[in-house]
Amino acid sequence: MRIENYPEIIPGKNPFKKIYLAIFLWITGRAIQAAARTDRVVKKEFEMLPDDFMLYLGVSPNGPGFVVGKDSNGKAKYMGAKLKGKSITLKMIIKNIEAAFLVFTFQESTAVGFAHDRFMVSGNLDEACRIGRVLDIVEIYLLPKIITKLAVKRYPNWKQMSPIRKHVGRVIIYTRAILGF
Amino acid sequence: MKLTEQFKFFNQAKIISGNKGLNNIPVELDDYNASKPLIITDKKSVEKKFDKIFIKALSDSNLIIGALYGSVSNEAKIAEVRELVDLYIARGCDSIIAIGSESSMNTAKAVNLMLCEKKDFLEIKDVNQNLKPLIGILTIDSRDTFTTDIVTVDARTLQSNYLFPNVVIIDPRMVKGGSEESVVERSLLALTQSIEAGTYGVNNPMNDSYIYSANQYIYENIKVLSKNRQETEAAVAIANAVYMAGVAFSNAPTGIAYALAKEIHKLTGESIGKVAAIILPHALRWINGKKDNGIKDKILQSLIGIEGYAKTPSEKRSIMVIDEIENLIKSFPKSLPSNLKDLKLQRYILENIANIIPDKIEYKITAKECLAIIDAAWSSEKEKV
Amino acid sequence: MEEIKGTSNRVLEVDLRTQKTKIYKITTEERMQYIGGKGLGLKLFYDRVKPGIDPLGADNIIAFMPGIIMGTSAPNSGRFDAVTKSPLTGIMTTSSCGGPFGIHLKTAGWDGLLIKGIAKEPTYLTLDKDGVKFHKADKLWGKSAIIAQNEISDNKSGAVVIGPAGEKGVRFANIISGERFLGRGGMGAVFGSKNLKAIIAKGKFYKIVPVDQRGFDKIKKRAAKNIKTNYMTSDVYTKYGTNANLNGSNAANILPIRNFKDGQHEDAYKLSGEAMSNKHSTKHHVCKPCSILCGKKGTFDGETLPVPEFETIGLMGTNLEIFDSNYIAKWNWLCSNLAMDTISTGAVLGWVMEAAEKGLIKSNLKFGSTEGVEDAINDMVEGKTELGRDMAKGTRFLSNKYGGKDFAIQVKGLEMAAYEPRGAYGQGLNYATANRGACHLSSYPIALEIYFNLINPYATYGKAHFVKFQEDLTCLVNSVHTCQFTMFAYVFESLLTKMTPKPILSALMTYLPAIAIKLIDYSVYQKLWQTISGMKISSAAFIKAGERIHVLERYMNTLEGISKKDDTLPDRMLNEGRTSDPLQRVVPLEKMLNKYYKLRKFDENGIPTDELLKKLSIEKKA
Amino acid sequence: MDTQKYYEFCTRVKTISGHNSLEEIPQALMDLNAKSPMIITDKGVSAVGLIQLVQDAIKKSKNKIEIKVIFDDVPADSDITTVNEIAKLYKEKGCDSIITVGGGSPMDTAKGVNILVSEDADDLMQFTGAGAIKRRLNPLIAIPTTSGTGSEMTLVAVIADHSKNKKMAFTSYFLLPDVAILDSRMTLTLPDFLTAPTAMDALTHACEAYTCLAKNPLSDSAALFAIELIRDNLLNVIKKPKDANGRLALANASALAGIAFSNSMVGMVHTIGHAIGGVCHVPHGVAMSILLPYGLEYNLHKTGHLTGELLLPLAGSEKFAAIPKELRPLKSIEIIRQLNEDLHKATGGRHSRFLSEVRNREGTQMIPKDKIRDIALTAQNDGSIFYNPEELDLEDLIMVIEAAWEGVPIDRKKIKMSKETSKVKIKI
Repeated sequence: MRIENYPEIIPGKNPFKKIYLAIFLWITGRAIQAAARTDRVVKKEFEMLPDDFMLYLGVSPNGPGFVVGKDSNGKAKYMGAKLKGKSITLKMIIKNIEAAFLVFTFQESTAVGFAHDRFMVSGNLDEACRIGRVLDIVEIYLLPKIITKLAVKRYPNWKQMSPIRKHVGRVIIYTRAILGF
Repeated sequence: MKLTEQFKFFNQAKIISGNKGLNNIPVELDDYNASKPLIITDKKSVEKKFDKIFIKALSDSNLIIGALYGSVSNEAKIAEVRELVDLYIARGCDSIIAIGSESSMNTAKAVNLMLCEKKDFLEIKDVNQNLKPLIGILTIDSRDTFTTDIVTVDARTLQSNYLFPNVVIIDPRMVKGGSEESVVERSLLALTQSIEAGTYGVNNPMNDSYIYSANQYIYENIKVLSKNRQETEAAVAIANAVYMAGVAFSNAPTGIAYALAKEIHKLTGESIGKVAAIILPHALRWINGKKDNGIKDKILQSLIGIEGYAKTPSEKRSIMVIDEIENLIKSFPKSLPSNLKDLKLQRYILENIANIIPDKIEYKITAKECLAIIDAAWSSEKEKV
Repeated sequence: MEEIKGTSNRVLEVDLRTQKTKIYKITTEERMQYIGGKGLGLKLFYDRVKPGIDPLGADNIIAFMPGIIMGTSAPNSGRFDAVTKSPLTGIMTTSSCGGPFGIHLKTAGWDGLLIKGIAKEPTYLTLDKDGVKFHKADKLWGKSAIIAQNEISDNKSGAVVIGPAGEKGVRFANIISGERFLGRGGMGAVFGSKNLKAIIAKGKFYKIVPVDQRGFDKIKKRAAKNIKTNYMTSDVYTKYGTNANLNGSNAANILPIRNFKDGQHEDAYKLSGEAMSNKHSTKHHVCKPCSILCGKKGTFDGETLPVPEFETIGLMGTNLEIFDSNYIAKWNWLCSNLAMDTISTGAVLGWVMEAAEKGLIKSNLKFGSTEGVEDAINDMVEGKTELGRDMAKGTRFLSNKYGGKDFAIQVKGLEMAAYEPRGAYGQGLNYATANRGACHLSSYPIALEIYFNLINPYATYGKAHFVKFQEDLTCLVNSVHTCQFTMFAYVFESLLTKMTPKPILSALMTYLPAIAIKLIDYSVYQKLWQTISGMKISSAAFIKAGERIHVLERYMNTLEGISKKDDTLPDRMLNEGRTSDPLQRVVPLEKMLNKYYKLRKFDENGIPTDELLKKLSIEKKA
Repeated sequence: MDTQKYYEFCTRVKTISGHNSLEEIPQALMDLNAKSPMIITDKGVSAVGLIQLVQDAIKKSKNKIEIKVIFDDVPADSDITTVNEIAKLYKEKGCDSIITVGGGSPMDTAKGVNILVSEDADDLMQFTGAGAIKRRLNPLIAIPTTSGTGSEMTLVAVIADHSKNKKMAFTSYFLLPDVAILDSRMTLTLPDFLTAPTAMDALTHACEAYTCLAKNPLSDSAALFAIELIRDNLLNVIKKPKDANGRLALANASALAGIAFSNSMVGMVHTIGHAIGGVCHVPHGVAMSILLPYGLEYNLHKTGHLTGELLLPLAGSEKFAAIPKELRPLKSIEIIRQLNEDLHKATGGRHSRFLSEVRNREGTQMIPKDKIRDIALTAQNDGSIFYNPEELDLEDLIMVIEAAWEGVPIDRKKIKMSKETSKVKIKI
């Protein structure tokens, strides 16, 4: 056997999926910040989190992802896409791009994603639960019902979240997410 | 349920099964701090472009494939193993991934052994240490020992707990396709392994849970998949059954149908799966007459489901198992004859094999009894056993 | 002396256990369909023996079948055929031999002799026009085949005799007749299993006369002329014997070296027919009657010994990297005395050397070393060591037991002859499809690929056509029964072939193989058969008979479980490149094989279709 | 059997089961190239002489195995300081392996110790979460003494840091013990009021594994076997505590249930159970036995068909066949409730049937009604909530806990149902 007949192989890249995920996660990250300042439930969940709370939600091994944490005022803040230099208290990492694509294109709901072991969570589990609930609410705001229904276990009925709160909230959160305030 | 008083169970192989399963490889390797695997696969897999699918699934990871060796043929051979050890070292690999056929996995295991034991494969007598991370990727060509704790290279066989692969991956992209015949043969081989593991073995609930899941998967999916090899769910299910049967097989004594089939395969080249399946009901009929053993009626549940099982009176359950298997075998007239005669095996070879089997298995059987089982399978006459 | 016009059609059937005999009359239909020799032998076997029997058991039959031209004055008419189920391969084996047994059997009035059953004690038979007599062989048992033959036979009779190898059941033991052998597939072991040491036929009771004497004389003349004018049959083989192949094979990178690891060696020329003829002053030593004269004798270390044939040189010489002809001649002589096949013996030695080198077994045999070889050959017969007893079962058995299947150079259990298929793909297809295993005599595409340089050895196109055609034709040659070398003469010296310029012939054969085959003239065989038997057979019916014989044998094998899985080559030929080939080519078998099945009308699993069997009037067995 | 679209399953634990399997420890250690084990256990275990059994088994062997040190002081609420202390001891005494004997607490502690000593680290914090451990740890043999937690089969260790009031979870396949020894002698002395809830804990693992989101074919099989073993043996063992075969069967059931739930995760029964444990310090098994029927009941519209299938191992094939498909889910729940009743009777009332009935040794009620809201709030943040088939918000949790407190079935009208996925219609 000639060793040179069996060269090293560096697997390729999949830019399309990566770009989609980067955009999706960028919006979601900023929407969490916006929702925490708009929706009272999300606000309350954030209040319950410890002061040094810092979440990274991303894709293994090289991203994309986002960091959301509490700023010095204790308010939720989107802190960019990079992990580096931040002391993360809760890491939620999806094992690979394909899995992330399944979850963030709602082919698998978040709960199913968990059931399918797509996530690796490090950190305090009760923080993860809070963030789980926050993400559900953010998705309800961001996405039309028909899509969100794929992502969450139970879509809230009007008693739990009135249409007014939902639609007004949606406009505000979108605006804030994109403008970043 | 009665437990046997003493038993052991071990399965090192983690299974990842389902959509995009392959894409988990980087994370799995990372668990072992590994990032540069040597890939060992065979010509058939390369022809079917499984190597390409595999490489694509690793995109956007930090893995480097140390080398992809795609020339393993039908049998693992010592010369190739030695060369691959050199390749592994030259490239500074830290893990091994085997894709496809038995021979790929056997080669991979042997390479792993040589690397860790630091001596030639032929000089290794037993294994007492953890080996390098080894991942097995099942394809439509994987069967028999792909997921077991056994390695066979050049007629030399070793068994050790350390020889299970660490991770076994079943991904729909790799397990669809092939011919009806290969589906039947692969599935029925797994069925033989699992049913025999649950029959000759002790009452071991750990192993039984693999056995019953395997049976159930095979029984529910073999017909669907043999008709349409592109049926994703059925294909994944059968591959799962291959894995489960392999584990069950590793944790139980070898059964008679399997032992006979393996020997017949060695001498005639006939597929183990086909021969084993034809012999299975006759071997079961024989063991069912034994005082100390018999077919556990629970096997029936795994074959025909809870409802049918519950409806069958308990004294009829073991006989029903045999009938069910016989009916199953008959449902593939194109791929599988119902007796050894129609398989065109030579009587004189079978007679010779009957004489050597008693020394090869743990369960007590005489050459005469072996021959009686072969006789029954020869013409599929029930009364002979 | 009484005359037999054409054929006697009488077959003597002998049961060794009951010592009873009966006579079977060959019907006209059988004669028309199966021609004679090998074809008829297979048909008689097929009608009498169930599939699945033990080749070494009482049910196996060994048939001796002289051809239709045996006893006439046609050139190369001295050959007869034997048919049995092989203990080495477990499937049919047929063998052609130029020894004196054939002519005596025929002129004793028999067109066939079938032996079945097991004698209660070591026995030999004498045969004449009235049948057989049984004799105790306890004094012959254990003796060398050559010595035993000399003791019981003289030049007024013809014998078939086994040596110690056959007695001990060496699965590639063979049978001697005169100085020629029924070589392959272990017929000697079948004799041994039947407690039969020898059969001595005493003939010359009848004169064999062609029915159409005038027509016969005419075609005989043409045949003789073709042989005389053909370069291969009149010059090359006559001068140097079969070893004439060696230099050409070496140059073409198809000579087995180091258990088929390579195809070329710088020292190989030392073993060529040319070199040997000088070194050992070789002389003719041949089948009778023959005009090609390929057999040779020579002086080796002062001893006069037969010159090893090309296959022996290949397997016991170059393939073991031994280039000293004295040793090879001695081992050849040893094998002759023990009566065992030199090809399989050599292949077993080669496997053992490689397995030892790789550590799979322990043995002192080494490539390039003559040390221990003689002992190993004796051990195969005596069975003193476990390895010795295992070696006696052939390379397939060895590799099943010890590993090393990839370098067990055998197909269907029969060890490969001395042509390396990675340098001649057609030959690869031949090895894979040949009925008795990796046999070089089933078809001989190597001649077109290498020796005549007519088709590209490294192409797959057309190979299936030539293999199929040659298989059918060879069946005819072995059934009319004459020497396969006559194919060079009769086919290539035909007017059309000879007059076509070589580049055109080559192009035709490469690109339009089906048409090229249609143009091939095999009428010499057909006319010989017609004039002797007095029966009319069309050219199409004649070649169809060849096809019938081949397909019947295939069908018989498929009843024993042979199918596509067995039509393969050793892993080495399919997967390993050779150092002597910078392009690292391997045989692209699958492609040729599928084409071949289509041409043959076999199904995709290599089984003759019902349609084909019907077309050839082969009755199916349940 | 449904083909799970995607699943992962791993049980890398060598299981040795039998009445004399302690005797296999020396060989097991040899196979792992270890000779100097440390034993980690708690006072309860050593007090009843179980450690002596282990020591005897090791002494009997010809192999040169020396128990370097026995640490038998793992507290019930073991935390990081205990782990650090034991790790120090391990290093000082030159141990090369751990044998842990006991229930969940010694096992979690041992896993924590094993991380520290194998990684040669001082700070456990750096290994929290998933995938932080990157190498095989030193040999660890687990010998359970309660047939309930199934910790010998799980890859998780939960270790508290009391100073920071935090619970840290460590998950890694390397945390799976190398060997689990199931020996009937180890549970023979367990009193009935502990046997019952621990076995019910195992039953809960199995039932939840079978009905929750991450179920897979292998966890299913293991779960069904576990249930069957419990059905056939639990009441017998309560009545005849010295029944070694029954004890061994329960130990196997617990291990099987451990295999099942560690590969499929659990749902709301654990969500609430953990919270009750956290808020009111109720033993885990007690909460499990009470809550199990409620969990199944709440999820009926999602996984009723699966609950129905549980009837086979719960009731046996004859009864199963006799009951029509659509009645089976409720029948399963009924049988579990009945089992609690039976256990209540068999233990002379020491096995609790509903939350208000749970009392501590002094006889005071452990779960006052006013704690329900706290429990629900805590439950919301338990990780297992992810794996429950139906969503549970605060209101839902309170509703379920109230019903379990009273000991009445859930009023199904109060359940806010998302899309029904159960394959059988549930008749109410």
